[in-house]
Amino acid sequence: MTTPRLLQGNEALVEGALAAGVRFFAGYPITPATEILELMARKLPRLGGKFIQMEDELGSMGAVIGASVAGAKAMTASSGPGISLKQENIGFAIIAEIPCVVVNVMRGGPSTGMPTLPSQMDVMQAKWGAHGDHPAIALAPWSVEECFTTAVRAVNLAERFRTPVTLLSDAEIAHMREVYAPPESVETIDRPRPNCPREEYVPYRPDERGIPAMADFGSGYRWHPDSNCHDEYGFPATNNHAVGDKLVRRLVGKVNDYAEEIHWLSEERLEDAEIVVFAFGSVARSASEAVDVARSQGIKAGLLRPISIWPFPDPAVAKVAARAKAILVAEGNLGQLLGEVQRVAAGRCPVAHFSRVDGLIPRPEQILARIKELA
Amino acid sequence: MTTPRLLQGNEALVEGALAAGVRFFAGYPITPATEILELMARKLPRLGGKFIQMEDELGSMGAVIGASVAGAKAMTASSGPGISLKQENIGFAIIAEIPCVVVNVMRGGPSTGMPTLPSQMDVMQAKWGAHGDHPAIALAPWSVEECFTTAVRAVNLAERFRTPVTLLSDAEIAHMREVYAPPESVETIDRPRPNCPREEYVPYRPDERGIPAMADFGSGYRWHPDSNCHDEYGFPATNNHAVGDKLVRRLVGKVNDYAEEIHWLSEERLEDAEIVVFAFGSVARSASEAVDVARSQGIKAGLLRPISIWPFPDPAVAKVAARAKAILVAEGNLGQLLGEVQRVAAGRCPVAHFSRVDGLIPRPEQILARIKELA
Amino acid sequence: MPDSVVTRKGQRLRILLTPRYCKGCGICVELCPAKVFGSEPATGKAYLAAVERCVDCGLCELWCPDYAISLEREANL
Amino acid sequence: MPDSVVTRKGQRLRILLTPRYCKGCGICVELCPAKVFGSEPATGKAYLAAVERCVDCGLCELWCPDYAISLEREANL
Amino acid sequence: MKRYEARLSGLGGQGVILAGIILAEAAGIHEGRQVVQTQSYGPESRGSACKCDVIIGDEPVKYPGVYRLNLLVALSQDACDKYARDLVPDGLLIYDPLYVKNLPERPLRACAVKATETAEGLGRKIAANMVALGAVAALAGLVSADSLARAVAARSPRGTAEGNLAAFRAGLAAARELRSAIS
Amino acid sequence: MKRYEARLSGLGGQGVILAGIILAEAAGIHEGRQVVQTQSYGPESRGSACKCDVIIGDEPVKYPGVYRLNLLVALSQDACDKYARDLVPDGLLIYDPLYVKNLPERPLRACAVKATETAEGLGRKIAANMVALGAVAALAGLVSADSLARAVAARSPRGTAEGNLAAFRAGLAAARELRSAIS
Amino acid sequence: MLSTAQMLEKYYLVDKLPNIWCAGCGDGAIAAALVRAVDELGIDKNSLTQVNGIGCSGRVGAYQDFDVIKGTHGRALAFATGIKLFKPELTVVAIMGDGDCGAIGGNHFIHAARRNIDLTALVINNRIYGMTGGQSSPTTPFGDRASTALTGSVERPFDLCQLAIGAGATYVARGTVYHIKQLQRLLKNAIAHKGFSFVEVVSQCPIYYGRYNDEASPAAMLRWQKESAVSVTAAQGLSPEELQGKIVIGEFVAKDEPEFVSEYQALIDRYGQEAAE
Amino acid sequence: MLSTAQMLEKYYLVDKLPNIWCAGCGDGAIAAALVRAVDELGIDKNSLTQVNGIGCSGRVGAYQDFDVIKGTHGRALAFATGIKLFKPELTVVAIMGDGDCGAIGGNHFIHAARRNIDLTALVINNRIYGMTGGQSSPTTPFGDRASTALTGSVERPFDLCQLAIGAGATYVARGTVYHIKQLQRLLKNAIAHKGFSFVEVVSQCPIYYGRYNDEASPAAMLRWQKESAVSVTAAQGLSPEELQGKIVIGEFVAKDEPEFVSEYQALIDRYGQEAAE
Ligand SMILES: Cc1ncc(C[n+]2csc(CCOP(=O)(O)OP(=O)(O)O)c2C)c(N)n1
Ligand SMILES: Cc1ncc(C[n+]2csc(CCOP(=O)(O)OP(=O)(O)O)c2C)c(N)n1
Ligand code: SF4
Ligand code: SF4
Ligand code: SF4
Ligand code: SF4
Ligand code: SF4
Ligand code: SF4
Ligand SMILES: [Mg+2]
Ligand SMILES: [Mg+2]
Repeated sequence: MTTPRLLQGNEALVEGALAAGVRFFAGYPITPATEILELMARKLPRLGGKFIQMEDELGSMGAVIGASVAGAKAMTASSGPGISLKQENIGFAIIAEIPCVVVNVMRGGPSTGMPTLPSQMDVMQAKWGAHGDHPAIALAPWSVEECFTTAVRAVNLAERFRTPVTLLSDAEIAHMREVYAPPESVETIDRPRPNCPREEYVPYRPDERGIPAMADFGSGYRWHPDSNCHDEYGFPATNNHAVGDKLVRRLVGKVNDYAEEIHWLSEERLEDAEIVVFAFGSVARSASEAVDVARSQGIKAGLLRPISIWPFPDPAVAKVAARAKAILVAEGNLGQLLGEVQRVAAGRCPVAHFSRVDGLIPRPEQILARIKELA
Repeated sequence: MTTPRLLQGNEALVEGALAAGVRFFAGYPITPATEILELMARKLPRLGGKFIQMEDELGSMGAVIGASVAGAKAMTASSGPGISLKQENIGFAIIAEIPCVVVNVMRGGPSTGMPTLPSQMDVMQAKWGAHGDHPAIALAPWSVEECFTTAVRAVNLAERFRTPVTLLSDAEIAHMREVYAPPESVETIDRPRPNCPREEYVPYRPDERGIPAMADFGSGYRWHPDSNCHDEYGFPATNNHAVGDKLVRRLVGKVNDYAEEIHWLSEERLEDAEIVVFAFGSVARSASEAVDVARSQGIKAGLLRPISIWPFPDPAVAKVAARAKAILVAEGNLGQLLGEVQRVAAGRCPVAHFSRVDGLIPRPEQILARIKELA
Repeated sequence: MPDSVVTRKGQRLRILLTPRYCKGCGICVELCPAKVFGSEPATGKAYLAAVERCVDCGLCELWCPDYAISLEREANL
Repeated sequence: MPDSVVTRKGQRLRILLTPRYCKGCGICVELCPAKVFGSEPATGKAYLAAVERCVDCGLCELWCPDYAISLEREANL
Repeated sequence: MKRYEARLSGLGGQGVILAGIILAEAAGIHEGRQVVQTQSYGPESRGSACKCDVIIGDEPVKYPGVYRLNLLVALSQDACDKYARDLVPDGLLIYDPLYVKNLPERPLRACAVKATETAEGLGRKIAANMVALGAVAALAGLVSADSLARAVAARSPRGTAEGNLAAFRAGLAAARELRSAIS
Repeated sequence: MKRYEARLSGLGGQGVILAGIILAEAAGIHEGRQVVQTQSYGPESRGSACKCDVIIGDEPVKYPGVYRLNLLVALSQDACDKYARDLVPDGLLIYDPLYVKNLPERPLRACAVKATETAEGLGRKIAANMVALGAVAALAGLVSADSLARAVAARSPRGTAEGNLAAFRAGLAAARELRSAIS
Repeated sequence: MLSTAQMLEKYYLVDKLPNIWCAGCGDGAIAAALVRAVDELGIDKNSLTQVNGIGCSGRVGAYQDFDVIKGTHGRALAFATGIKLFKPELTVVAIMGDGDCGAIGGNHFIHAARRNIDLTALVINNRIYGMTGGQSSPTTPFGDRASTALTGSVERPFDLCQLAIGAGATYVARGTVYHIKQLQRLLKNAIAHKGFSFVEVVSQCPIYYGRYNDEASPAAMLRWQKESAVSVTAAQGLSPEELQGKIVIGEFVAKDEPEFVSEYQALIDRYGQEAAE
Repeated sequence: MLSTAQMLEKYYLVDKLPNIWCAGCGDGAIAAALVRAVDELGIDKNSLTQVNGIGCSGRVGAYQDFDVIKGTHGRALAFATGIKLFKPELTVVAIMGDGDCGAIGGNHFIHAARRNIDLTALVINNRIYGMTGGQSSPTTPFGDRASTALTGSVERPFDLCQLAIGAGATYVARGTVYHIKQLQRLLKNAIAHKGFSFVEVVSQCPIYYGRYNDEASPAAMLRWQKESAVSVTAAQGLSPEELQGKIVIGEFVAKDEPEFVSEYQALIDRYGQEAAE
């Protein structure tokens, strides 16, 4: 443990990323993610790492992919408009299986919307933003401490699964300061690298968990990553149905089949909860407080807070749906994860919704009022 | 009725768009949407319309928005990679309420994947691709004729709702030829335009259905469309919570509250169907044939085929779920609309899935086999 | 304090200051070739210190980023 | 048909054609300054028509887009 | 006739796509039948094997793919090797013996039509596809020669209609002879 | 003390954010309490009204927003007008009388602290925020003057610690007098 | 020329004032120079369309009584292209920042120049990202500081005018806020020019560029503009070393070439005639 | 110089041959010229990294035994920037089409040039979109035909070398497939140059460009390259009218300027030293 410091969310996120081994950052300024860029600019050269402010977000994502292929743990950060621009290259990182971390510090509204205010409006985009079938991993911190820990985890998951991982922060968490003492060091995971003789390297032949070993460019292991559907050697096979089928299924399966490795939830007072609030990120802070107050008023409320959003925590939600009187999904959007909870609940219990989309996180009493209605 | 012609899907789509009044097209080549670009290049100048091949897809979407603001019914067309690139500007068109049509001729795989082969892998992206809460309208033809009719409808819906509308074709439908005689003329809808005195024009004051009147740039009605959350005058109000809230809710509500105006479904043999196949676009052709065969074998099968995909046809699916023995969702992806059907079915009946993602549309017997399993 | 001056061309030139717009950037104060403007110590806002010195270069009006300066000319003096 | 020639520099130059690679584009046939290549009527593929005319300009090998032509030089003739 | 599946195949440049379109138009427009035409697309169509499928029915053709091929026109060995296996047992194979030297081993009705040679004889090598179409008219019993001829005339680019029709008729005549020979 | 909500407000440039951070560090680091600090962000922070909230508690502070403001420091009229209404009935308002001329009508404990004047007196007009912090230490009973002084020293940019501490102490002294006067 | 009072009355949304720019920011004066140029050209308010980018510079139109579309960051010229092509009778002016046009919008910039589409592109070059708080921009001079380059930028900057020339722009000029009367003239010429016109204005951002580079006073920044300026003609006689750190101002290019929208119109007319015949 | 047989053996994935390009396409010869240049420079195979764009030209690396990343359309130089910055010891060559680099990739192109990052950008300019079937590209000459410009392009084309110069590239050259030996030299110089190097090769797409513009024979297209070429030095004496329709070949620029990756490394070293002190 280091000594406790008052850190901003974006600051803790950068420290977590650096602790996890990020040594390359490419980005483009945008509120409320800019501090991540500025801190990376300041800190990376001191660690021998590389920082570049690219000409735009498309280029940032491209540079991150390039650096990752050259062996870097690489990251970029942006907010809605920039994240939309990155989608095409995120899709490339997915098909070519290039590990990297994409931070989305969410703000309000479609388009440039409400640039300085928090929202949770990009949570579905984090899964479906890129075209084509693909896997998605996303984490969402609710505190300064979790900005650090989810950043570490995001880097590790990217390396473990060889796929881009999204870190969904928001303007509230990003600019909030709390006291936190980051650990001296953290457990890190490195991408699987080949250790076979060079001639035997088959760059897209998966191991038993569906992940192929990844060589650094320049290491002598020959490798041809490609944006097309490709065979195990990485060469395009755009008209080979069997190859395309196998690849797409493996890409999705390598994550979804190991979802329980990714699932990370916080459960508060769920043991006997009748009304379960489902909330994440900054909104969950209000939800947690509402649950506390409800309990103090004799209402059996509880909180299910996913820290990993994608893959969606189907088992945890199903468990809750089986025994709760009602689930209340509280979100900073007009009902994005609501649909997911409804899908999993599958009619086993009613699913209610609470939205706030005006650039403020809900007041606990707003959620409390809904809990009371359902109790 | 004109005389029947053998038309390609992309050709019929262009004719439908032109019949509906499209007079501006900006695009960038990409398989399998390129014929739309090429035909527009050839046909628009003959009609006094404007065509431009832009430098990229971001620019294409930008030019379409510009032309629409100047009064044009405007369209662009692309496929997965290009559609991903358009997302940011699509978000702009949503918040500034600029009508336009975005054609996505779907192909296989994430990234460039399988460029010449069909898929239905972008159906969730059509709803969630852009960041921020927003409405979505999407249509999907299953035949050459419907390429024409959905194109007309897409233009009309864009004008009716003042929002971008996605037309989800695919490589199969796009390049298929069938005999079709386009009508001599079609019913068209024009965006609401102001007819008040110029001084009284309030550009973002909605009418009773939630849609503000839209003036053409240069018409003397003054108008400041903006990418930020804005007040009724169009001026940014990025820190005004009430204004932001009202805007985001109106944008989503203006479509979702009128979903039944948009819903467009084809129902085959649903009256007494026990096994209902839910399928759209090219896959529905196989599904329909499978249903026919199933019926001929005494299985009570039926087909629910959404032609409008977004807003999702909740009422129709709910109706089916209430009385079917099972719903089989057949898609050219790994389960995108499956989640939607499960959400709506809400446990009222089992929901099964059939996927084909190798760049071929399913063979009817593949779907038939699944129907039999469920029967 | 007079707020107008007669220019070399024989026009009467009135310098109109709108304090509500002025942000006290100091551009007119420092760059007016004739030192016509002063700066209020408390707020930093510009005031007319010596209009009579004005040589009608016209620049303060064009430079002021806040539209706080307007030069009004009476043609027929 | 011989497939080699002695160059001005006194090297033996062998022209190696790989018909499997040749797509019959006609570049060597039309642009060889010495008209060394012919074109098979049925397939359009190149063949060595008159190697002895070769003046060792080296261009056919560099131009052939399909790596169907290799010029092999025996240094110590 | 519920569903008839025809495939025209060869190398890019031999005009099999155009031939397929003409066949589809003959059936769909000139005979008012239901028809769906699809084709292989992309890099394949430049240089390598290339195919065009025409499905004809009396009821709407839903599934646009090939189940059981009734007719294969093969203008290259490659195409013949690749697609002949899709033919139903009583399917018809029309091939150009200039390019197709090895027939598939399985039994089927195979007719050699010297499409390229015949076209060359008429001074338009490029019209081999039209000769093949003539053969289809004569041998497949699928669409009438008359409809096909009208479709050829309608689709031919300006100035080529005469030549194409001549090639078509030559194919028709040659194949009719053949038919009488084999029947 | 379960939850204490403090807001420091003024115009961009008056250093209220830094003051808030120091307050948060005093409570959170030097006294080991639970603390969340948030601030208004964006164009607002250049020139117009600007605020920094510090919520202090003995248990983890979850909701980071303001429910019932216990303390408002207002260094501008604008800020006072905007935020005083959020104060609880027994809340404390500390204001700089140089800028705040009109107090809210509703009853509350209001203390005028000549932050700017005092700072100017010390030759560092920019340290008005530190004077205000001194007053907070004296009047709010929230964190000890000692913790605050340590936080001021630790956060001050190189070379400014001395001046800031002097301003802080001046504010502390002035406010203590005030406190004895009003108590 | 319009007095400020006349200008505000005729062209400004006075109820939106005072503007939000920081004290001493160059944006306000440049906005006024543009309006005065438009007024002198006698262009009808209703036929002038502005496209704004995102950035502090993207707020120009927010105070002015024209049709103004403020698009996404970097895409102003793409929006403008659609407007102009569909409605050629409009005079279209795009106003962008150095980041908006030179960084994220670079591709649309060079292509609008290449096409020689009849637009005016005005770039307010404050050599920094103002709106987002002082990051380096593609025009931040090598070695100058910004929030993402605290010890000095390690990237070479663009010379935006040279870039415009390389891309084929047919009118290219540079001005400064200090040389405000010349700027007005350049803008007038640019708007009047048929084809793609590019005007770069060297401007001041005292708040960020100034703060990071120890020259925070707006007046000092204007003086620097004055002292660094050399005219295009004078610059021709100077060596690259002598030009180091200088701002070359004036017109670099003004030439006639086929203009895109007219060429396209000619295509339409050709078809129209064919149809008529 | 390597014979083709030697080249194939040493640098090619022979089992992938024959290549997929159409008969007479320029891509194959250019790919070989690059390999021969690399061989002559004595660069280790493992330390050369290729980044390919999307297009027919983006298939070059698919046959070659280097590390090759084929990225998304237009982003090759962004990928390359990340590779080079993170691993400066690699020699990085990006190969792009005229559409890939000049249209969708334009922004990365001008910024890589601006930064003067030590990469080589090779653009195969066939003046058309080959891969997607013959649409006009930003280098399609005014009036030439393409599938989206059947009656002739109404847009002015880029001169990509002039664009590179305007953006600040420190090595700029143009070659043709016809002048294949010179091309090899230019590529050698470009790769050896420290900084951003740009080489444009005028190439032939007989299938689309040729077909649409009535010059379908590859040999005829090469002859046209020969006849249209003038050297950079000869071009200096010609008027714009005389240069109309000409291809100027040779080296336009070759100069030393601060290189981005080295400057960044210097920054790291500075911090390292500080820490050590
Ligand atoms: C896609 C996208 N990326 C980033 C931003 C954030 N952003 C807003 S303005 C701006 C840059 C402003 O710099 P400049 O264009 O130079 O304008 P200035 O503020 O200096 O006038 C940025 C990066 C955005 N709105 N959209
Ligand atoms: C984002 C995106 N847009 C469009 C395409 C389709 N596409 C593939 S290659 C290409 C252009 C090829 O032209 P060029 O770069 O000149 O290369 P060439 O084929 O001529 O060598 C296009 C538009 C794509 N793959 N991705
Ligand atoms: S230039 Fe304008 S804003 Fe600046 S001090 Fe003078 S009057 Fe005030
Ligand atoms: S017109 Fe010139 S001289 Fe007169 S006040 Fe303005 S700046 Fe000074
Ligand atoms: S150049 Fe090569 S491919 Fe072309 S004809 Fe000659 S050998 Fe064949
Ligand atoms: S080396 Fe020259 S002369 Fe000899 S065959 Fe080749 S092209 Fe002809
Ligand atoms: S931040 Fe800079 S550019 Fe933006 S308004 Fe302030 S001074 Fe102007
Ligand atoms: S289409 Fe053109 S560029 Fe592509 S391989 Fe064929 S000839 Fe070459
Ligand atoms: Mg700027
Ligand atoms: Mg090309």
